[in-house]
Amino acid sequence: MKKDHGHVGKKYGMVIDLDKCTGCGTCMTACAAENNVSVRKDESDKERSITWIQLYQISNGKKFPDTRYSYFPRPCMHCDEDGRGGHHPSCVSVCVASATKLDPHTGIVSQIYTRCIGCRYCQAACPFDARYFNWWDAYFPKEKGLERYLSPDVSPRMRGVIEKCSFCHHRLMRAKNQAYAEGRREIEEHEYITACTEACPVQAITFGDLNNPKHKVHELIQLPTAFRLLERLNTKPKVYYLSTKDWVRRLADNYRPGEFKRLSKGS
Amino acid sequence: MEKPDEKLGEGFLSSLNDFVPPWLDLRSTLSTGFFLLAGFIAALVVGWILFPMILYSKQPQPINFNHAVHIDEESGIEGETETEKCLYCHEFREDGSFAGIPKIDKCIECHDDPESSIGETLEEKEFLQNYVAEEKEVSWFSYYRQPDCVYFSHIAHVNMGKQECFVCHGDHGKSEKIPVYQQNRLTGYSINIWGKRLSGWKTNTWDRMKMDDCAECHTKTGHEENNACFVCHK
Amino acid sequence: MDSPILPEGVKRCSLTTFLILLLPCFALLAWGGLSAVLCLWKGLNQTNMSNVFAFALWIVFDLAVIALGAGAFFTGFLTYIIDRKELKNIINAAVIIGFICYSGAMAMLGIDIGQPIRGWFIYWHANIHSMLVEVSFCIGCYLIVLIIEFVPIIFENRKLNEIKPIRLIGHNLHEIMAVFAATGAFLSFFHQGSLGGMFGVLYGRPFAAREGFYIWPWTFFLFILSAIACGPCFTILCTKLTEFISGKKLVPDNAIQTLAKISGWLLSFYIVLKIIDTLGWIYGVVPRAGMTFMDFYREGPYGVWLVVCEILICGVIPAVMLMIPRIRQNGTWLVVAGILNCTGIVINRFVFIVVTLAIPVMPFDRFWSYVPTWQEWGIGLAVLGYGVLVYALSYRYLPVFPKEKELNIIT
Amino acid sequence: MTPFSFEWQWNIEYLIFFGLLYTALSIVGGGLTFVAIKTCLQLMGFMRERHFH
Amino acid sequence: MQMKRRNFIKFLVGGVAGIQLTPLPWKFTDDVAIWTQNWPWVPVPPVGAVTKEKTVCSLCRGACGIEVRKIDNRAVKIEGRSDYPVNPGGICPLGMGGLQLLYNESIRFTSPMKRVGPRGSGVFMDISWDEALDILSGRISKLRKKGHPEALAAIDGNPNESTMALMVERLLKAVGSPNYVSMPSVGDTCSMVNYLQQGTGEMMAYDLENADCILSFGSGLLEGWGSPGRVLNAWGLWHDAHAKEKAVIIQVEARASNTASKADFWITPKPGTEAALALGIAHVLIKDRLCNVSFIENYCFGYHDWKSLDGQEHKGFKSMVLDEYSPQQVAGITGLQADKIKSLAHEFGKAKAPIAICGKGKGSLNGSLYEFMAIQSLNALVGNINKPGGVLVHEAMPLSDLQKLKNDQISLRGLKKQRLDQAGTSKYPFTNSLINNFLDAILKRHQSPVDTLLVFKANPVFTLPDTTACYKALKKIPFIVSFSPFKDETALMADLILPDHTYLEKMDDLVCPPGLQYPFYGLTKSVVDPVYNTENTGDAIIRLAKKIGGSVAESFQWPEYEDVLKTRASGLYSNGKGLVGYDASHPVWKMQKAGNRAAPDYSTFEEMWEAIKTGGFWFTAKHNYQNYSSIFKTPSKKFEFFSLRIKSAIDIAAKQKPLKKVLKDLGVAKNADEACMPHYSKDESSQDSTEYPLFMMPYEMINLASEWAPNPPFSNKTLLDNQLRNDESFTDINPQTAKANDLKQGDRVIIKSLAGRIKVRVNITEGAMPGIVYLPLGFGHTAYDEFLKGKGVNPNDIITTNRDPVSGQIVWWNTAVKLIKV
Repeated sequence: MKKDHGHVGKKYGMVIDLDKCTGCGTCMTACAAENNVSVRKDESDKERSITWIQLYQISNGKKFPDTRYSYFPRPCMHCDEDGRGGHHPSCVSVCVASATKLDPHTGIVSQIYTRCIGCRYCQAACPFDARYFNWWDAYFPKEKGLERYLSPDVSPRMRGVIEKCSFCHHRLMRAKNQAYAEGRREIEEHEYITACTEACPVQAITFGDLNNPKHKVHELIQLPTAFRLLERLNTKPKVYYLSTKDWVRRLADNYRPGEFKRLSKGS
Repeated sequence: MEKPDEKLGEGFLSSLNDFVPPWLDLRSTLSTGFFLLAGFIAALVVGWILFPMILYSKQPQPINFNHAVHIDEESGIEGETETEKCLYCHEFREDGSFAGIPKIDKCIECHDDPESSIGETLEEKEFLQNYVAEEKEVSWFSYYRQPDCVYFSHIAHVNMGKQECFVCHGDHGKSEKIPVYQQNRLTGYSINIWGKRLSGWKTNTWDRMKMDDCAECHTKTGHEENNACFVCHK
Repeated sequence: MDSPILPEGVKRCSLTTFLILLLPCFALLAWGGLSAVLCLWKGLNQTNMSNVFAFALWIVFDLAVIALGAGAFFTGFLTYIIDRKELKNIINAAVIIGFICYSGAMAMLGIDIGQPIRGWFIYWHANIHSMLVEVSFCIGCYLIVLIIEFVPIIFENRKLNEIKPIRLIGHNLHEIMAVFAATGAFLSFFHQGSLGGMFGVLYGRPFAAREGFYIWPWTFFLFILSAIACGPCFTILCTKLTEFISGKKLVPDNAIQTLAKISGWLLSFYIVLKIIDTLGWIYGVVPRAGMTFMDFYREGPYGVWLVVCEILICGVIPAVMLMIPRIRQNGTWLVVAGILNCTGIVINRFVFIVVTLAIPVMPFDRFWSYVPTWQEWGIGLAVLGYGVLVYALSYRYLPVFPKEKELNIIT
Repeated sequence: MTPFSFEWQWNIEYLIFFGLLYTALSIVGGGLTFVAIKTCLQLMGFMRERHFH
Repeated sequence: MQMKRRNFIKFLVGGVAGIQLTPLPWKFTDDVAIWTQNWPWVPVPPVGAVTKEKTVCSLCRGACGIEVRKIDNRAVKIEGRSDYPVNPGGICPLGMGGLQLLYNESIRFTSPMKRVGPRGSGVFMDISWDEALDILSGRISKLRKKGHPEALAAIDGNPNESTMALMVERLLKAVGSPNYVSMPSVGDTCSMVNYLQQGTGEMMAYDLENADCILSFGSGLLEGWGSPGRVLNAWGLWHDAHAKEKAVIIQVEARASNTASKADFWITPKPGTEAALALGIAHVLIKDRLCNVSFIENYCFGYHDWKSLDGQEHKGFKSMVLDEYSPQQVAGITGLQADKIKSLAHEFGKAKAPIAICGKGKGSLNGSLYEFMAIQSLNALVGNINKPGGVLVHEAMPLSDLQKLKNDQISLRGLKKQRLDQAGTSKYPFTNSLINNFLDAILKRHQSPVDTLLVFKANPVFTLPDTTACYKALKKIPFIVSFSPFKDETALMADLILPDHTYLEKMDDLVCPPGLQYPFYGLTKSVVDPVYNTENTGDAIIRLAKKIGGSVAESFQWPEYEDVLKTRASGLYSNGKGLVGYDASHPVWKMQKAGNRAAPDYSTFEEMWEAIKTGGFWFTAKHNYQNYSSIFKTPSKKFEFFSLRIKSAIDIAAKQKPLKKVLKDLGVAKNADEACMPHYSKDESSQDSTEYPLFMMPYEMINLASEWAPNPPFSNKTLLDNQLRNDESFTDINPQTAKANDLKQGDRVIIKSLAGRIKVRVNITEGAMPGIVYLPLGFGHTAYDEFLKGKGVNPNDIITTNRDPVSGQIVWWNTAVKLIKV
């Protein structure tokens, strides 16, 4: 983490409480609406549909009536530099045209559509499948007039480029603008949250500066129930999950037999 | 093949031959040189003159706007600094966003009576008649609109960075006549963003407003952190 | 009909026969051309690539073709730097094959990227940490070198050679060819290695990932080795095929044997290292990622047979065959060994690309399958068509094989 | 990318990477220039052409 | 020749060299790259001033608060709002996608239209509003002239309490037709239960946030039940890591829905046996003394056996439950283990504030009367009625009545005619309207008794069980008028379209969202100028009435619809308890529990109305807890386990026909006493088990709109590809069922019932009960655009509609089916 004028830089991150998450999909809808994500006729083609935050349904694999489903909402993990080997996020280090970068001042991994040449190397590098390629041009047919709801905060993408969750970076810029208008340089915790955080009707998502002890996320990631996806790959995601359920936690990483440590005595 | 002037040239050449070493084939060298040079010059003409002419479309603004009159010390908008005067019309909204070219409502704040003009120009009368009276928006062309992928926060530069307007906009604010709007047919960029000086040389900060120019200024003024991609891209 | 432009003193079939023989190539090119137009016009939705299979058939073709094209730089290296004189008889063929492979690969990459018009961003806005940037720079530069190496051969065409400036340029280029060959060798060396690194650095993909020493220099050299082990073999295969089709002997045996021998030793060296690498991967990278070897070979069509096929059948066996002089001196066995060798490397590239992406890393994710569309095949095969066409044209009109006249005296 | 680009960083990685790249390009470029000049000179007769074969 | 070519080549070489020294190649390369960055066909959203407008979402009855972010006059995003009582910040995915319904021109009517193509073809012609209203008023006037005003009918999807529903009903009454039919909803069943057991026909008011044990009988708390924003927020509260005491959630459902999966306990009785389970729990509560004895003894009727005035002995709830619903007996019915029922009852009975809630799925479809009564009886047994964290009992919303109707002779004669659906007759004594009977009546007669049908905010051709019957009935009606803003299936069958605004363009009220524990009045407003030439149906009705003239016009004297809303809302003002402002740090459920003392935050009606118009809501947090002696308005003035109203309905009917026939007409399988109490009886349809061995259960999802409003395309992103793949939807079946039918994952299969057949693909999941075939509601549209049309199948197509006893409403949750492998 970079020191910036004597104080620790910001590191925006997200905590998602999986026990609270109900799999309703509001985060996905809010995200798509906020970020001008194109909707195509066939969104069931999950290999090609674009969902910056995606809900993965998981199951405990037991027989009826002991089956349980749960969900992993998966935004971009905004992986960090690795303290050990000095990796950049796996996608950043491979990008040929510097179209995706880690901003050391916010911890946010950017994706610049107008810079991207569409080689998809970053997609290959991302173990979370958080990166989406525009296989088609944005679908806003004139006769539908659907382009009328597009927000000017996020530029619609052309085909042939990668897009992904930006932690609603434009909301940070919006909050900063507001602060500047009020003569402040710094923004408050609540002024910058992502669209999914705001939309989640069960308040399962918390967003803030992981480095700032006053922010709620800072406290949440200390909990014993906090964990990250594929932690052992050492990509250092800035998205944390909370769950008390062992079967859910076990699905967060590839564990070898006997390796998984249970949190509770029950299943 | 046998043209008279070529014969003439041949005579000239043969006379020249006396002055050059015998192993130099003057005739073929000169003719080669001639065609190479002809191609070379033709290319320069095409590249420097024809190409820009074709590349840019010209659209006159719907009506002239005299910036100079509006910020005139005596009769124009009041304000202590130039920036303040600019901001009178090109204002910030409450949320810190920049309103850009003012809407007709802003004009009507002063030009409230279509019947009586403030100045004496014909243009103003025309404006009052065609736009103020009908409360119709003027369809201005914006010289400085960045492409859609760019996020530019005026307030960060003007209020926080204390930048003067002319740094990016030059003396546009003092002009009496607004120039013809020139748009790149391929990119849709205004010539003011990139194209005024095709050579690429830049003498003024406002000659070009491409990414490198923004970054150059950020670096120079010690705001390198603002060269992070997402700061200006959306 | 076109006899004035045919090389001197060699026999060629009639132009009509030649064109008829090339008809399949034109068909492939037409197919590929249509596919390319569709992909460029409508976008990559014409393919069956997806967010899961970001890299697919084309990249497999690319990597395979670049590995097979390694014969050019390696033969060049042997000819001009190590000064193996006998290889002068095959270097032209190697250069042409190299040129075909690299230009084909570049063309395919141009269609493969989503925004071809912005392709130059790789060079202008390079991210030097990306292996693909290194690869692109090197391939780009090396393609220039290959063109420079190819041009003198073209200029040796009977008719062109009559024109003085062209003849002079050709001669002068030829004179300093060692400089270009050295540069080419250097560039190729890097990008062949970087191609391996390209996948080795994907630390989010345990199937391909290597760590520390295993990326540099290990995987790097492994890829170089594999490329130079199969490149010469591919050159041999191509000349053998030409000889078969033309019914003539074109290259003296000693050139072929030198290449085959070197190829054999390199392959055996490579295979030993590859086996060590695989073991290191099984007991190092894979458990660290929380997976087991079998996790990668369970899904869909990707069984352990791939490993057996790549390392044993198409690795160890051809290596042994090529090392034993008696076997490699037998024309048929030489060809068999060459085919096995090349197949092994192609499988290796396929596995590195497709299996890497096909195996889901998140435990709750699932396996997806991928079948290329006709557009993808079209473009892939068009490179084949293009290659055969360029190679055939070169053979017909250029003195590709300097010894052809000598070995086939027209009576 | 050139050292004049704002994305350029003055660090060892850039120097090595682009150093090698530009070296390779200059060698190739130099070679071509050499051939071009030589050919021109030969054509104009300043230099004798060597004959092969 | 040779020379010329060579010179040309030299010229070219010079040119190529020269061009490098001009900007052309470099700028061109750069510019084409920039061209790809600004492709003219990629939309560029215009910039402008950002404003935010607060309003209420009325896509469902939930009335969640929303804030619409606008750029100039363009709505760009819908967000939840936190300064609003019902849902503090969150909304459901459908509400989030609302702008796709506002701005999607291909699914909206852009102007009044009349049909020109064949029916259902969707070929219409634009006409003016005046012309459209003239056509309709002419038609109605003609009917009135002919003396058949009752041939005008209306199908209304507006909630019963809403002003729009009153307007429509008023229009029909003013014209002289009794045939006002509303779309069935869970509210019908709930208010009937409350009418029978508590004496007031109000909605259920569950104080969920203060409860500590939720026993949900199939209510899809996470599937969009109630006000989704509110219930999901409550779910978050229950599961908050910081909460001292977490609520226990028990889900009774035969499918691993999200609610079931996320609940603390998941109980899986056979579908249709929930009433038995509830009574089994009651048995344990009674037997193990987990009841609130003082409440039962003092404020309940019919618990013990009793003797009526005529001296007849009647069985009470207690002895019925103890006799017939022991855990073992219930286990036999439900397929659950007796121990599980016992432990479940203990979990419920020992909680401090347990609530048993009813309403299957989203709770948009009607429920079963006796099942709901049984569930409500559980709340009474534990005495958790009108207590914090319990089921609250409210008086009716204090909305003013509209001025009295003016009826002329024609209308009076028309109103005397019997309703086509027989609602309110001795067969269905407590039901207001029965749409299936209404449709049956049309189908049965040679000529349709309905000449002109008006359809408001409803899409029966899609949402009603047994869509085929509905389609046929509608086809018989000579003239259909749709007021839908959307090109829905029913609208496509219409002859005349009078398009309403969408919810973001109009002002309308939303009264008492289902399940909410306090009286609430929400008001939507026009957050954007109407995008098309549409008109608020309220205004259209007023104009129509004026065009009809006479007493009809006199009944609609308001200048515009807002005046009607104001008239109604004036009652809120005189009630004197409400608030129009809200502070998120004091949620209503806390205020209510703490005994809110806040005085109204307005002083005049106009002030209140303006505040409602800007804020969008009025509510009251004052509640009179317990107060049992006066809240029950039943004949016994108590909570009735034994409904005296059912008894008197039976008694009255029995005077004309034999008791057996009376019971049979009501659909009751048990004796007269049990007919007055919640009970379980085996469903008729479950008998044909050889031909149709499986049951089909339709289910609802929170991210798939299954009611009148269409699904916003954004939601398609949230659907899993084992729910919809390409254009095919899936049925969830258990591996056992799959094995028995020789089916593999993804196989195509035909599901056949007596009503029809549909083709789907198979999703094999352990989340499905063996023997049940699950189908999601909301797929299978034949109208709208490519985002919806032809995607999946509509389970309503194959539902065989049985009738629920007494209420006569549709039983949609157990259709016998079989699977045929394709």
